[in-house]
Amino acid sequence: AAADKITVGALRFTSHAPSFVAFEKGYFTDEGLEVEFKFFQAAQPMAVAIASGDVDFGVTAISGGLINLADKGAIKVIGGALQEEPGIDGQIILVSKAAYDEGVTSPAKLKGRSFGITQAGSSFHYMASKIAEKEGFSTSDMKLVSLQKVGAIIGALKSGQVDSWSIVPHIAKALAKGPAVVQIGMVADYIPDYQVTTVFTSTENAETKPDLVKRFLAAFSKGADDFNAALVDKTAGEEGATAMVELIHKYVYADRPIEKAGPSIRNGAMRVNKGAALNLTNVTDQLNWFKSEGLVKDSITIETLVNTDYVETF
Amino acid sequence: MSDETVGNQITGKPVPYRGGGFLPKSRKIVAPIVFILIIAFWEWGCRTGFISPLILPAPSEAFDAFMNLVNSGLLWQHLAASLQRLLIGWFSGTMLGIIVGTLIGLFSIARSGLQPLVSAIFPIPKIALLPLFIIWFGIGEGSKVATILFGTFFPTVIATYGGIDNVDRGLIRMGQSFGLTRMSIIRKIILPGALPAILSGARISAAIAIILLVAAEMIAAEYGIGAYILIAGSLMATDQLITGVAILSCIGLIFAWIIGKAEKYFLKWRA
Amino acid sequence: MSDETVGNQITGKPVPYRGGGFLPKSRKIVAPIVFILIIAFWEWGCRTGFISPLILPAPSEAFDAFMNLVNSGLLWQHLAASLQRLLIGWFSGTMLGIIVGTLIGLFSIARSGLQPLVSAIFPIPKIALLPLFIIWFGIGEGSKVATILFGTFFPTVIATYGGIDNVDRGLIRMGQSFGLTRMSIIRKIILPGALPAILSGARISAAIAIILLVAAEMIAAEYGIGAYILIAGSLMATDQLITGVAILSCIGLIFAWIIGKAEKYFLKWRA
Amino acid sequence: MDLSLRHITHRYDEVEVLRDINLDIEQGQIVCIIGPSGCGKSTLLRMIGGLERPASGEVLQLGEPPADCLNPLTYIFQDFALLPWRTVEGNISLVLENHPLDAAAREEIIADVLARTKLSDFRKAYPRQLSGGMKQRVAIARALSVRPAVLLMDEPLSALDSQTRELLMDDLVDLWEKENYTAAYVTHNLAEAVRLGHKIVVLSRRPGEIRDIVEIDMPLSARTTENAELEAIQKRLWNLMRDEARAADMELLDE
Amino acid sequence: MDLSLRHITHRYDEVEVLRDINLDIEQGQIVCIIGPSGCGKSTLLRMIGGLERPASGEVLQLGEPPADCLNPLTYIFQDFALLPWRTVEGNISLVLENHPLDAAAREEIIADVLARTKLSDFRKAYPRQLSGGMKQRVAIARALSVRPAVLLMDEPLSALDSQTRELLMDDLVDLWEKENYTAAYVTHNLAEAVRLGHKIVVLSRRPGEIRDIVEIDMPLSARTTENAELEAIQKRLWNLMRDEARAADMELLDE
Ligand SMILES: Nc1ncnc2c1ncn2[C@@H]1O[C@H](COP(=O)(O)OP(=O)(O)OP(=O)(O)O)[C@@H](O)[C@H]1O
Ligand SMILES: Nc1ncnc2c1ncn2[C@@H]1O[C@H](COP(=O)(O)OP(=O)(O)OP(=O)(O)O)[C@@H](O)[C@H]1O
Ligand SMILES: [Mg+2]
Ligand SMILES: [Mg+2]
Repeated sequence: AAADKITVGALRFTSHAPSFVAFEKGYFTDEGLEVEFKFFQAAQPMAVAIASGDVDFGVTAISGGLINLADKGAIKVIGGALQEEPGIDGQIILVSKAAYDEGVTSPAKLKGRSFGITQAGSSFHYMASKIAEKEGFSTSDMKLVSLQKVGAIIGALKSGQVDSWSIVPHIAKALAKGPAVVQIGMVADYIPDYQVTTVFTSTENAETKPDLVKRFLAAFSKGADDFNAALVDKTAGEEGATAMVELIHKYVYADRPIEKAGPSIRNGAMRVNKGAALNLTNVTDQLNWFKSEGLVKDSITIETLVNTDYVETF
Repeated sequence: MSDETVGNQITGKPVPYRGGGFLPKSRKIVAPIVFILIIAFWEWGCRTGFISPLILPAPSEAFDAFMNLVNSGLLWQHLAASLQRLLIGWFSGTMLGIIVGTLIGLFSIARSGLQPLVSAIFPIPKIALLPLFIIWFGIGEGSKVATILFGTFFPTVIATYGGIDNVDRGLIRMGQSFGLTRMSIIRKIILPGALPAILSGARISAAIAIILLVAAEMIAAEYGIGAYILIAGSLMATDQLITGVAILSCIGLIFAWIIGKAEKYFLKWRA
Repeated sequence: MSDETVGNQITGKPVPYRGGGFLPKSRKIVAPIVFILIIAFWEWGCRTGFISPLILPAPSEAFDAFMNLVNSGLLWQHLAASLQRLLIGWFSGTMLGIIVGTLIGLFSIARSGLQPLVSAIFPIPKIALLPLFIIWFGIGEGSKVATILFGTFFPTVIATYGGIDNVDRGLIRMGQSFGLTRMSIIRKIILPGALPAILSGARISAAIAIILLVAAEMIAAEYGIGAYILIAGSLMATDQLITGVAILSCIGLIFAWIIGKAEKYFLKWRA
Repeated sequence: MDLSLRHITHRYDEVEVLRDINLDIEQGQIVCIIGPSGCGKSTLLRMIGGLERPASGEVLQLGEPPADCLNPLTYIFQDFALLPWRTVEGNISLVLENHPLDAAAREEIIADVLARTKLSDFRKAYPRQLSGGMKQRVAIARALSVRPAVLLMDEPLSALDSQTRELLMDDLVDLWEKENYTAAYVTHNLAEAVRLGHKIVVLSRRPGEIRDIVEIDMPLSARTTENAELEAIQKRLWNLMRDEARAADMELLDE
Repeated sequence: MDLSLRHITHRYDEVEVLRDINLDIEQGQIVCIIGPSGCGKSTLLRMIGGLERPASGEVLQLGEPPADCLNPLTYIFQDFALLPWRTVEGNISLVLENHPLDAAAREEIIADVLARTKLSDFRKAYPRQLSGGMKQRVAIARALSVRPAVLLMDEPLSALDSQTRELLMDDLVDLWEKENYTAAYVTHNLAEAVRLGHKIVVLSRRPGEIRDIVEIDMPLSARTTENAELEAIQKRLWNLMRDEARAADMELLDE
C-alpha cells in the first residue's frame, strides 16, 4: 500500500532530534509513513496548528495553551519526550552577573528577585514556581517578568534587567561562558523527574487512527534510542556522536558552520524517554500546578489531557 | 402668457427627471441592527455547534470572561496600566512630533536633514525593534512608553509638516503685509492653519498607539490590556482574547470620540 | 512725470522689504550627507566602544550579516517568500477594499451596514488575532496572506469611500444632465475622480502590509524577511536584526517609489 | 420646442425657495433670469433640465425636439464641469459615447464643434492647461456637440475675469446670430442680461417669485456697449434689485 | 506720502515679467492698473508693498507717512485673506496686536472701522458665515484699522458676484469721498477702472510694459453709470486691450 502522508511539526532545536533521526534513517519510511516537516518559531503556534489539523504530530512542553486546546477537545498528549534526569546536564538556573555580585549565588537566594519567563503558563513559569516551592517561599515572592521570547529574556538577563532564568543547557552553557551571566543551579535538583516535553497529536488522530499513531511512535522511539545512544549515554562512541551531530546539523543551526554548531548540539542533548514513555506523575503535577495558578479551568482532568493508550506511563 | 400656455397644454409632456442619487445616506438605526444580528448569529452558531468552540468562542462566553475581569477587579488594574502607557506615550510622541514637524515645516535646514530621516524610519515595524528597545529602555515602563512614543511620533511629524505646507501662503503674505513679526505669523497664522491636519494626524496616531499597545506590553508587562490579550493568546483562552480585543476596540472608539470632540471645539470655525 | 520724480529724488527712501520666507526648500544633497554622517558616527561609536555592542552592532557588522545572507543565497529565498506574501496579500486586500469601498461609496444599504462594521474592526491590532488566524486559515501561506490582506483591506475601504464622497457632485450632475447611464457615471466620472484618494490609500496600505509582514511571519514561517528578523531577535543577533530591518525599509521605499510612479502615470492630468 | 413652467413651487425642508413660478421659454429666445443671491435661480434652472423635481408644479416640453438632437436640454455650468482627467476632445467625446454613433460620426461632430469654438488647436490639452475662458469654450463646445434644443446656462461667465467675460459674451452673441439657439440664462450681471436677453425675468428674494418680466425687442447684434436704451433698462433693473441685493449680501449664511 | 516706481524690471527664472516700469502714485489719487492676464499686475503690486523685490529698479516712498499711520502700505486682497478661525473682530485685532496699543485704544479702533464699514452687527461672526461681499468689507475694515497711507488693492472685487461688486464699488467711492485715500488698484474690469481711477495705467502683455496712462479728471462722485465720456474712455481702453486679452486667454498655461 502507498505510504500514509503525515505532517510533523518541529522546532529547529536539538530536543526535536528524534524525529529528524527517524526521518534521516528511514524509520518513518519503514513504518509506511511519508513525513513532511513543518518548522515553527515557537511551540505555541505548533500546538494550535495541530488543533487546526495542519500538523499531525508535534513535540513540545506542556503549556497552558496546550491544556486549553486539549480541553476544547482538539489535542491529546500521547507520549513523553525530553526528561530531566539527575546526572545528565539538564536545564540550568542562571543569574545575571549583577545579581550574582549582590549575593544571589544559589537558587535559595532568589526570593525577592526577578525571574524571566516567556509568558504566563510557559514551562519557565512552572520551573520558577517549583524552585520557589522547594526553597520554601512562594511564587509571588519572585517577580516574574514575561518577555514573550527567549531572545528578549537573553537580552534582559545580559543587561541585568532580569536577575534570573532557567533554560536548556546549550543556551545556558553558551551564556554562562560570557561575562554577564552566572550558573547557580540545575533544574533537575528541583524537579528531578521533570517531563520537559511531550509528544502530542490531534484528538481525532488519537481516537480514530490508533494504527497511525502507533507507527509514528515506533519510529520516533527508534530515533530517540539512536539519539540517546549517541549523545546522552554516549555508547555509540565518538564516531557515532560525530555522525549524529552531522545529521542533526542539517536541521539545527544549519546556517552556522559545523565547528560552531557542533558544541551547541552536544550541549543540548538531554534524555528522550525510551519508547516515548510518559511520566504521568509529573504531568499530573504540572496540570495541578496550572490549575492552582488559575491558568486553566479546575474541571480539566488528566484524562482530558492525556491519552494513555499508546505508551508506558510511570 | 397664460393663454398660450392653456392653448398648448395638450401637446406638452413633462421634462423627464434624471437627477438625484449618488448621495448614499447612512441610516443611523441600521448599524446597531447589523451588530446585533451578527452577534446573535454568532451566538446561535456557537450554541448549535455550527461554529466550533475552537474557531470562535460564543459571545456569551466572551461576556462571561469580561464579567470575571470586572468582578475580580482586574479590569481596572489592566485598564489603568494600559491607559497610563497610552496617554504618556501618545502625548509625548505627539508633542515631540508637533515640535519636529513644525521645524521641518518652517526651516530649510530641518527639512533637508530631518525629513528624509523621518521617511526612512517611519515604515520600520516597531515590533521588529522590540529586542533593541528592551536593551535601550529597560524592561520597565520606559520601553513600553518608548514603543508607543516611537509609533506616534512619526505620523505626527508627517501630519504636522504636511499641514504647515498646506497653510494658504496668501494668509502668510497678508500677515507680512501688515508687518506682523515672524513669531506672530507662526503663532497666529501657521499653527492654527495647520491645526486641522495636526488633529487628523492625532486621530491616526491614536489608532497606532492602541495597536502598538499589544506590542509594547509584550515586554515584561504584568498588567495591561495588551498583556491580558497576550496571555489569553498563549493560553488559547479565546474567550478572554475576544474580550481583550473588544476592550481595545472600545478604547479606540473612545479616543476617536474625544478627538472628534476636540476637533469640534477647536475647528468650530470650519463649515 | 519724470521731472517730478527727479525733483523729489532726494527725499525718497525705498519701500522696506518684508516678504519672502516660509517656503522651506529641501536641498537634495543634504539627505545623503546626513545619512552618511549618521552611519559614520555610529560606526565610529561602535569601534571606539562608545556604543556598546549590546546596544547596537556596528553598521559594518550589519553589512557583514547582509553579505552572509547574500553569499549563502538565503537572501533570495527570504525575499521571494516575503515578496510573494506581500504582493498576494496586498493586492487582494486592495482589490477587495476597492470593491467594498465603492459599494459603501455608492449605496445607502452598504453604507449603513458596512461602514460601522469597518470602523469597528479597523483599529483591532492584527497581532492580537494571530492565534485565531492560525485556527481560521491554517499555518500555511493562508494565514500569512490573510494577515496582510486583513491589514490592507480596511484602510483601502476607507480611502476608497472617502475618495468617492469627495468626487465633485457637480461633475456627477453634469453626467446626468447629458443623459449618461449610471454605469457610465460610475466608470467615467466617479472612479477616476476617486483614483487620487485610492492611490494615496494604496501608499498607506503598502506601508501597513510591510509592517504586518513581521507579524504574519510569526506564524510558522521558515523563510521570509520577517521570519529572519524574528529569529535574529530571538537569538539577540542584533547585526542580523538591523540587516533585516534595513531590508524591510528598502522594500518600503521601493513600494513607495512604484506607487509614486503609478501616481505620476495615472494622475498626469493633475497640476 | 418650447418649454413651459407651470406653478413651480419648491422647498428644501422648511425653507421655501421658489413660489409659484410661471414662465414660457420660446424657441429661438434667450430668457435671462436675474435675482439676488440665494433666491433660487440655480434651483429653478435645475428643474427646467430635469435635475431636480419641484415640490409642486411642472415643467412641460411643448412640441418635439429636432430629430437629430441627442440631448434636448443641455447645461453649461458656472464652474465648467470638465473632467480634469480627460483632454478637450475626451471631454466632448464623453457625452457622445452613450449615443449610438460610430467612431467616424463622433469624430466628425468633435471636429465640427471644436472648429466652431475655435478650439481645434487645443484638442489634446488637459483642462489644467487652459485659462478659464478656454475651459468655458470647451464646455460650450461640449454642449453644442449634442445638438441641444435648449441651452441651460447657470452664470456661465461669472467665474471669468471681466475681459474674458467680454470676449465670451461676444462669442455667445455671434453663435446666437448663426444658430438662433433657445436658452435659459441665469446671471447676476445686469449688463449680461440686457446684452443677451430677449426676455429678462426678475426674481424676488427668497422665496423667489417673479417680480417682473422685461422684454427687449432690439436684435442682439444691435446691442453694442454704448446704447442709451439698454443703459436705461439696466438702470431700471438695478433700481428694482439694489435693495434686495444689499439685503441678500448682509445675511448670515448659517446659524 | 507719494510713491514712485523707477525702472522696475523683473523676471522669474527665465521669464521676464515686467520691463522698465516708471510710475508715480500721488497722495489722494487712485491709480488703476489694468492689463491682460499674466502681464505682471499682481507682481507689480507686491513690489509696491515690499512683498517682493524687483530684479532691478526701485520703489521709493516720497515724504513721510502721517504720524498716526500704523502700516503705511496696506493690502486688500482678491481672496479677502481673512483668517477663518478668527471672528470679524479677531481678524481686525490681529493686525493691531503687533502695535503698542492698549486694549482700550484697540477696541476703539475696531469699533470705529466696523461702524464705518457698517459691520458692527457682525462683530462676532466667523468668515464662513459671511457672503463674499461682507468678507471683503471685513478686509476693508481691517485695512482701514491700521490707518494706511496707501491702499494696495489686487482685484478686490473680482471674486464677487456682479451685484455685490456694484454695491462695494459704491462703498469704495463713498469712502474715497470722505477720506481721500491714496490707492493702487489692480483690476481686469474696465468699468471699475473708469469708475474709480484718477489715473489708469495700461500694461501690455508679458513682459508687462506701460502702454498708456489715461488720466480722468472728472470727480468720482460725478461718474454715474450713464456717462458718455466714461463710456468713450472705457471703449477706447477695450480697443487698446481686446487683442491682447484674447491672445492671453488662448495661451496654454503650462508645458
Ligand atoms: N440641496 C439643497 N438643500 C438645501 N437647501 C438648498 C439646496 N440647494 C440650495 N439650497 C438653498 O436654496 C436657496 C436657493 O439656492 P440657489 O442655489 O437656487 O440660489 P441662487 O439664486 O442660484 O443663488 P446664487 O445667486 O448664490 O447662485 C438657497 O438659500 C440655498 O441655501
Ligand atoms: N512666484 C512665481 N514664480 C514664477 N513665476 C511667477 C510667480 N508669480 C507669478 N509668476 C508668473 O509671472 C507672470 C505674472 O504674474 P502675475 O500674477 O503678476 O500676473 P497678473 O497680471 O496679476 O495676472 P492675473 O491677471 O491673472 O492676476 C505670470 O506669467 C505668472 O505665471
Ligand atoms: Mg446659483
Ligand atoms: Mg493677479
